[in-house]
Amino acid sequence: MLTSLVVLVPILSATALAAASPFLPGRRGISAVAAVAGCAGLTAILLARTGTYTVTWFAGWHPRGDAAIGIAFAVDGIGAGLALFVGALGVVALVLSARLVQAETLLFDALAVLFVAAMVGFCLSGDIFNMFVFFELMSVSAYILVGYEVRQRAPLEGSLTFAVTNTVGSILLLFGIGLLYNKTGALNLAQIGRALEHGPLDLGVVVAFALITVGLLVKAGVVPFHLWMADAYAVAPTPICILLAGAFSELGLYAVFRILWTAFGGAFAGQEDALRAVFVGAGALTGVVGAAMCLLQHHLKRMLAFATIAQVGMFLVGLGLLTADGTAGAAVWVVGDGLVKAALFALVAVVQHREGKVTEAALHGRARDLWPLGLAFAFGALTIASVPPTGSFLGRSIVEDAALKLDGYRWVPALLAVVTAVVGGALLRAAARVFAGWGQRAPDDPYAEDRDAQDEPDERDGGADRADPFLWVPAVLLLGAAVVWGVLPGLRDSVAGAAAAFVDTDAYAAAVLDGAHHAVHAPTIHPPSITGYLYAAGSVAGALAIGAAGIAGLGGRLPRAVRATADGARALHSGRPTDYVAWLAAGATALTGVLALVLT
Amino acid sequence: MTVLQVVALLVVAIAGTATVAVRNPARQVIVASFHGLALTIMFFVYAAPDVALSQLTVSTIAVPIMALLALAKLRRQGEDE
Amino acid sequence: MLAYVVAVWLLVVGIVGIVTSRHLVHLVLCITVTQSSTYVLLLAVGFRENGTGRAPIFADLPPGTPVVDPIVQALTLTDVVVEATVTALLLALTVQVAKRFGTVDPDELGALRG
Amino acid sequence: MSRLARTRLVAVTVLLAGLGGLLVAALAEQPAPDAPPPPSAKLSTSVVVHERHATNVVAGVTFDLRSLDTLGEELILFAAAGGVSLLLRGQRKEQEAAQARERADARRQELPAAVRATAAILVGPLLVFGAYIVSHGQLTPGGGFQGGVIIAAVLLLAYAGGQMLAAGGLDPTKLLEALHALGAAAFALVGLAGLIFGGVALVNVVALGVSGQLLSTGTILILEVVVGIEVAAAIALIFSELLDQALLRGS
Repeated sequence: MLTSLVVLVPILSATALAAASPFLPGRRGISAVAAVAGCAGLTAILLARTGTYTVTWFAGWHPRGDAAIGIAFAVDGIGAGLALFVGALGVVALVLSARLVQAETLLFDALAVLFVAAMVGFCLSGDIFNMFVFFELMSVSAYILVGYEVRQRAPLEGSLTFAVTNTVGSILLLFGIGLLYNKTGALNLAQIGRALEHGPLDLGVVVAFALITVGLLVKAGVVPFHLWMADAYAVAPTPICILLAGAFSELGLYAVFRILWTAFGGAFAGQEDALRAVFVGAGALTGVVGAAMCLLQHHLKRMLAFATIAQVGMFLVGLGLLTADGTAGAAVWVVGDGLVKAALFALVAVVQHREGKVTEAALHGRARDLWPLGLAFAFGALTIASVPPTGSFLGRSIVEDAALKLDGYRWVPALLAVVTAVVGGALLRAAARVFAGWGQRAPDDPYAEDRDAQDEPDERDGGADRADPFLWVPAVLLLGAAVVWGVLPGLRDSVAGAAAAFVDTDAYAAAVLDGAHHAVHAPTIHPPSITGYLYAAGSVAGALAIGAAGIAGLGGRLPRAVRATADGARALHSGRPTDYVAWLAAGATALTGVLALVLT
Repeated sequence: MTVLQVVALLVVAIAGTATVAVRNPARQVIVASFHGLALTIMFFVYAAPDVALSQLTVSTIAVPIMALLALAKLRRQGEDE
Repeated sequence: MLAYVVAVWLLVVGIVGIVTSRHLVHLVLCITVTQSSTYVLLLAVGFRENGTGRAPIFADLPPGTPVVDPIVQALTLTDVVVEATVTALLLALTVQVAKRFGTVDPDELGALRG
Repeated sequence: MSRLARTRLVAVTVLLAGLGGLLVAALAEQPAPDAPPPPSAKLSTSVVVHERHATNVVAGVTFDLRSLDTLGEELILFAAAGGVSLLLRGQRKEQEAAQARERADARRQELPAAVRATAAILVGPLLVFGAYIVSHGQLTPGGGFQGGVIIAAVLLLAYAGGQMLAAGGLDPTKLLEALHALGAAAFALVGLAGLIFGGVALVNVVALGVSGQLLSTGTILILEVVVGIEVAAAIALIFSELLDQALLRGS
């Protein structure tokens, strides 16, 4: 009952808002915030009441024998927790949108609420085609919300490339679902899992998995499917950026591993080493590319977009370790970083709202009078470099411990340290330039010539001297929440239990198809060790050093070859949807080929 | 597999290829409609009348009207400049 | 088997069309071709030659007659609708792009680069 | 073709040949075409026929067994129609919109009288036909979506024929906007009704009748009609927004 209300309440609110919109022009209220808050509240109750799994069959069609004919929401701790996180970010986003989005109708609110509802449904669903439907719903809402500022060039283009690449991605996803149905005759994840359990692991199964993974990784923004992401995230209205960067991309990863564990867990048993190498490799590549590109940016929101790509890579490393503790670490880290990123977006919005600009060069020293917010921004940057005791630090140290337990992955902690240090350093550099005016003015960006002119009316021009408390108070609260998340008592144990349920193929299938309760063995997760603190100290120091080097303008003195490589990498992010689809095809072929090679 | 199925599938493949190959958008709308009609016939042959009717309404009503209206707008734009 | 080959062919041809497109409306229609590959795949998956390949409609059939798989048809139905709506959205974006900066060539886009 | 496009064409063709080869190889080892259909397909068929009294099994699956998917699908349509009007209007002011509509009306008068007369004559019968398709989906092929698109096309025809002016002072676009939102809301409300009266969201809570008759299938028919309204209004809204654009010069 509760499970279905979690999606029905926001859906009904969104449609009601839209129905009222033609008759109440210009009316903005707290109704959208209330709708999302209600959804988040219901999700919180659902999470609290979910033991291991909660299964709800829509329209009452329980499985008969092993055949599921209806659609189930199969909720576990990770799914419900992620849904709650989406709801919470949704509340923040809608509160901020009261200041940041100039809406003449209620339609913006309606679409934002629908976007949240779709993401929540996606987290809870236990049926692969139903996941596809919610996936499309959240994508379609996102295309519109990204392009909301249609009067400017950049959002329109961002929306178009986003829509084109993601549509191709979802076609591949659906093609994979078709192949899988052909193999198993099932759409319910647990039923697919049972059907594949005993069958041979042949090319059909592997290719189906590969196509489904490609479709979802396009959403997650894993290299080389990430190209659309920076374009879209840099231009969306800030409240939507918070939802996109904090939750939307992460949902792509969530779904890959939800489907991997529940539907392919039996089929891939014994192949963990090969799969792990593929996923951790892709994650490492994404992290490195994202961090390097982040360092090269001077547009604050685009910088945060590439930071998101780097983080997605790190989360993929954590989940790709294919252990319960790696999954638990990634889950903690996703929430920790999502809160910080929301805060950083809100702080950027404070400055952008007042100055009407978003690049380092244009804002150089313009926000000196807002130095307390500069300190908050710097703290956020350090949190991304995982300064203790924040949630990002806790999550990262759990992932590190999980990697150190596996042979051949002892290099993972060093990688995480480097990537987080580079991202943190880039953000520190920006903070020092914008809020303190330190160092040289950033170079004018050759790739962003007309950007400032285009971005001028991006957010409503307040013209006020002081920072808008409506914007910075939520930002500070979010940073506080990121710290609290790292020291929340009992968090490690409950996340360990949820992660164990997430990766347990048999217990999931038993709960969904037989209604039986199997015990799940939760791993013991230790508090961060000395090594964890040392790595964190390393990346914080690295971030400070990179930030300082950036302010000093050392980037311009790097060897010519390095700069040429950087320019080449930037040129690949061409903003052309045709190029992006070509890269998508390349990535899809590569991933399918590699998986076919290593798994069959 | 019946002869009818083979023919329907081949027509779908050819019409799909033609839709991609025709570069003039106005003409392409017509070819795309034809591709939709070919799909409709294929769905009937594959015992899916519901899907066939949907495809028929989409490919002969919804998509052509939308595409032609969009093209009309683009042409007007061209005239104004 | 031919149906599967046709499905894969439509997928590949559609993507080639998208990548080489020089007009946004053309690109959108290429997406519809790519999308049609999934319809062909799903219906081919559901079709069975045993029995007679009857449609799952019992208006004139006695109950219990073997029919083809109705589930994939329901999925395809959903898919067709989704495709039509995405097409509408993409066309609206195209119209706006043309209006704001007078081009319909996807290769001339790129306000956001690097 | 530019050098850029040619490079891309070659690269993508090579890559996709590889992917296509893998896909065909993967499909080559699929179940034989005369294998029995999967158990869930057979079970769905018998459940729809015997427990839901629908003769069109696809409608039964769409509007009952997998009705949550259909709710999602309608919401996608709802979002897209809202999005199209949002994108195309570009947040222009109400006044501008009114002027634009006047100009559009003026242009419509330029249509040859014969065209308008034909349109007017066709409207009535086609509407009946659309409504028939919507309401008989649970028995024979067709249903809410197919009938809805037909009705939307008829509305466009009516608009072109100038009939809509007879609808009085009400702005037809506003009406469509409200109607498509209400259609989506009604679907969710049927789901909620199941939760309230049947304990499970989307479960059928209406008495079933004799198979083969119009009123035999409880919520399936209700949802067909709801979807018909939603689809007709949403598609008509998309049409009218695009038409507004096409009839306007410049801006």
